[in-house]
Amino acid sequence: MVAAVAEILTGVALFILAVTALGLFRVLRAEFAVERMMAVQLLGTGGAAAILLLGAASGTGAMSDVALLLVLFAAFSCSAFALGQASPNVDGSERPEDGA
Amino acid sequence: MSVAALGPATLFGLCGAALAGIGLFVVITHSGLLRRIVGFNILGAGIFLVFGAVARRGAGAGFGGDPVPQALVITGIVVAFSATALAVALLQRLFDLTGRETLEAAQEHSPRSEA
Amino acid sequence: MSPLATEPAHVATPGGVLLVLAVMLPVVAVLLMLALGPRWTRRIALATLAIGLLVTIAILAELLRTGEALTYVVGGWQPPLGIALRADGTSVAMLAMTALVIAATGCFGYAQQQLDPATSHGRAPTSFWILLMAVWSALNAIFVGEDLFNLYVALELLTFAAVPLVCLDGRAETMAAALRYLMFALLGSLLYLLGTALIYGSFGTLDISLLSQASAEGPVFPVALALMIAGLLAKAALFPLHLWLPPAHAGAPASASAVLSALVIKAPFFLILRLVLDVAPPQSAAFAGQFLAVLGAASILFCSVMALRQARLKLMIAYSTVAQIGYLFIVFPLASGSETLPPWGTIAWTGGALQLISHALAKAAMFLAAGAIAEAYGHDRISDLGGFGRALPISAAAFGLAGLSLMGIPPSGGFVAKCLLLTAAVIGGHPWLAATILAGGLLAGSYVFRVVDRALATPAIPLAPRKPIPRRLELAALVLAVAAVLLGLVPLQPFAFLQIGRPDSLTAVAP
Amino acid sequence: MSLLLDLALVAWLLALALYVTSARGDRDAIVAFIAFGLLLGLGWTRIAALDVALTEAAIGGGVTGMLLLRAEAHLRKRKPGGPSKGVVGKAVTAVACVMVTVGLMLVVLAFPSPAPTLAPAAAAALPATGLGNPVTAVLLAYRALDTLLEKVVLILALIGVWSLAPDGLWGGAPRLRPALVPEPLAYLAQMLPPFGVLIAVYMCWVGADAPGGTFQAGTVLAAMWLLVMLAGLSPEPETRGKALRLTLIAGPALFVAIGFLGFAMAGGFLSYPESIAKPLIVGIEAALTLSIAATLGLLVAGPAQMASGR
Amino acid sequence: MAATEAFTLVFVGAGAVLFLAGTLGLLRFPDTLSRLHALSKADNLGLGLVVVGLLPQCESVTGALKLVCVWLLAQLSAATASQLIAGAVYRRKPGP
Repeated sequence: MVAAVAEILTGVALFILAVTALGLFRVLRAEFAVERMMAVQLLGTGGAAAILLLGAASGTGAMSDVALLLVLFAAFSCSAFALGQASPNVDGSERPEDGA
Repeated sequence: MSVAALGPATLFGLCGAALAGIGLFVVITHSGLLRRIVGFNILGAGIFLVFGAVARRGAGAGFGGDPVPQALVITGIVVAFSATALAVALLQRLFDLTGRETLEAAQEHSPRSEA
Repeated sequence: MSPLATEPAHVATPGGVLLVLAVMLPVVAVLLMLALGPRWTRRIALATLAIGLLVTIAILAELLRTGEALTYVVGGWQPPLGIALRADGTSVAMLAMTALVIAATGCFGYAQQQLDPATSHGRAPTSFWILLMAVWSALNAIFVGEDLFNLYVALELLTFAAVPLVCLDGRAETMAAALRYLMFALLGSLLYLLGTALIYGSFGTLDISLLSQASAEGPVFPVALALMIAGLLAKAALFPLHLWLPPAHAGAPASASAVLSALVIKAPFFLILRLVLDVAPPQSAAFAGQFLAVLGAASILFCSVMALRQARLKLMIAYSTVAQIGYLFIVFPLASGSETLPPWGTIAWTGGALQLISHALAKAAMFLAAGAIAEAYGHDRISDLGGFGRALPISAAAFGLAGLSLMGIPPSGGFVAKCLLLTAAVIGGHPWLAATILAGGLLAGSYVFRVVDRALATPAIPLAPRKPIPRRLELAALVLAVAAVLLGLVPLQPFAFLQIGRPDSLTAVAP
Repeated sequence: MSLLLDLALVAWLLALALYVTSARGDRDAIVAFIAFGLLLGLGWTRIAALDVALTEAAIGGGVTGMLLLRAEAHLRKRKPGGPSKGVVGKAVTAVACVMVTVGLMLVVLAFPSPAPTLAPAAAAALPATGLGNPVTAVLLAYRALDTLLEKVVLILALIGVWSLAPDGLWGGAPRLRPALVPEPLAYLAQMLPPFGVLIAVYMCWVGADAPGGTFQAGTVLAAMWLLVMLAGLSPEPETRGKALRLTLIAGPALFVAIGFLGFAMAGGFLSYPESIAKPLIVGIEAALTLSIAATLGLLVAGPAQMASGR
Repeated sequence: MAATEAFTLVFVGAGAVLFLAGTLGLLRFPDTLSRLHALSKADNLGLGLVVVGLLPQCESVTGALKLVCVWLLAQLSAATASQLIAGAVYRRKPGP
């Protein structure tokens, strides 16, 4: 690949990261706790895009594996969070040994 | 040292040093044990990054980095995870038994009402 | 730059295989116990204890036969790329001490569990055996390790085995104690790991013997060593980082306390010893030695007084542990050695090693005796134990004999140890250390006599045990206490066994 | 441009870490920590450590986050606001931590140049292992003892966690499934695991020659298993179960067994005969992947919370 | 060669613009649900465009397959995760 293209791809990766960062800090200051979990979703997508671009720029095929895991685990953590959030009444019933 | 002379290795090494300081700060200043556990993880991440800087500096023989420290970091990450799991389990049990999630208030807190 | 030696740094010796067995045997036991379930746990543990003792004896015999250190290069990969295991005289002494204490504790645990057969396949007994085996493996790995990162993994193994031991009985206060212990231990591990990273960054190796040959310049090496030693101090519970120890060791079940107090905290000390004497450049070592000695002296004085003020027997013994650990740290300036005499040729080295071993034996004996007492009376408040010597003569005797060693009264291993240390302090011109040793002995005498006095008291209403205590439960403590006393037969001079395989004696052979 | 990207990444990592110190609630701190873990995965790719990047994204951003979030949900009914350090105490600590940081930075800048490295030695020894990925060679050949002991550490942590169960529940099953499973979660738990298993198999297989390997594959499998259990599609296993325990020890046991076979087949403990080194290592990795998956999953699941059925 | 690279740059650039649009939506929209909507739609489309743009750069079929896989996974996770979050928001405050 031409060096200039690689440079441009790196630049785009930087741009996407910066934009994602902007969104991230907006989300982390959100009033609803749930909304903050969007941060992880945001980072999964933006991070994966950045990694793919960087991988293409450096010609490292294995980078897409990292992107794969990033997306996968972003989804995973998100579900964990939404779960604890979705049913606040669960907490009590989650500890059967409580009364023992 | 000018910024231009900063390679990624040194840059991430410095980042690791800063993260270690931040992690230490969390561990010391927060009394909530869950936050402390998060602090330990950040401290660990900083230390691993210092290791990573060492690995990157040792690039050679066709490898992008010295594989030995990289392997040590992988081992370290797994060990750190098991430490976190053990600490979290202890904390949950402590909470179930006493309703506490700090160590400092050990004396003055009375056990949670068992109702 | 890189200390890559042209000739291999480690040459495997025929007996080296035994070191692998010493580390791996308990690991195999852990895996088997997990696979076969609670019904088999105790049988596997007892079999492993027997085989492990044999392995230790074989190591001892091999060392005495060849007169040089046992070495093994794992997988044939030479350091710095691979990992070596090595046991010199001092390491083998540690291995033997560990095997003895673990075996005695195992016997105690076995006897105690037979008192209550209904729960003997339950949570606490099963976990105890698995954790005991893991502690053994970790200790052996630490005593024979040559690679700093391998030692890190072994230290973590030790921590993860020791922390659940603390809260095995599931009470809330032991949970808090275990958590505090875990926090200190984690901080210690991370500092140690950071030091390891820095050392690898500047030398490209983590092998202790390669590092000892490396030339050290610049600030990285001292900083790395300081970080590692600080981390290990948190694990060894030296004053002022001892806060976690008394509740943790006092709250654990007696057999667990014995292992924790006698052995587990010796592992970080052993590593500090190796770092200061084998790895650190001489100036750093001298400075570190002074610093550690000050902390050690403070530990002796402060924690002996604290021990004196405790109302509960196990807390008293736990504080005594911190005080006795202090003696180990005042060895550093006393054993600094000279041009002609390496540190391990000094009487202070022998004194320190004897103190380590005799304390391990005596402290395990004390905790086991305290365990028998608590089993008999259901509590361990010292003031309410008047006359327990009548009901539990063996435990009382074990406690008294172990006390002799702690106080440093002849004939006992503790006496020889403290006498050697005192002599070294006087000869070396350290009057304050000498005074501290004497004061520590007096304070130890006071707190031991408090208990012995209760044992011999004749209260108006004779103290009746809650349930009969079988003799075999008490025997383990007595065996350990007698062993601690027998150590006193070692002659008052540098002990040649502890110098086998130390670096300078090697170069003396092959110039 | 690359340098700019690295600088931005570092700044972002530090900002997230600082957010963890200042966040009001623990949950916000944990969310920031998960984001931090994912981002750190990206950071590791910048210093050419793809194996570590995979591990960090999987463990730092994935399972650790899950573990902490579950704990936070468990502790949610706590009394608000524990005693915290005063302003003066915080300032003193901050100064001390800044000093630590500056000291460490100076040390990092003082590393010798040229840097000492074992990369040539690792490369030279690589043919004897038959592997292409030097990190896997370090983990499973040169420093196999570390990896073996670390597996024992994992298992031991699990035994420690299990030993925290109340006496009556010991041997029973942990509890992950909430009373109410949201519809989308059930959907995700059906759709994601096929992908996950595929990725795990790929990671484990490719790990011999390219970035990846048993840790990463095991963590992915663990995450998928956790997801399935969370959605209630598969029951939480009883910790006394025979099959479960055999899965837990299979990897380490095979590792130890092949290690001892080294006495007969090759030079000694944990050495592999050169001709079959690669198949042996891949076999160990496959078994370890299953064991790691089971161990990590159960570590997140925690101690038993439901009495044993038998 | 030049054609494929032009293709890549166009698509990647379009993807970057979509990421920007998503973030702008996040910053400007008033309520949680529309923010969520803006975010998941725009970011996924952005990632999709980036993937399409990078496909010609792949050296092997497996590499291309992995890229597509990343996008599929992102689709799946965005769909479910945003539903999960939305559901939680909905339960929190009755009426959007």
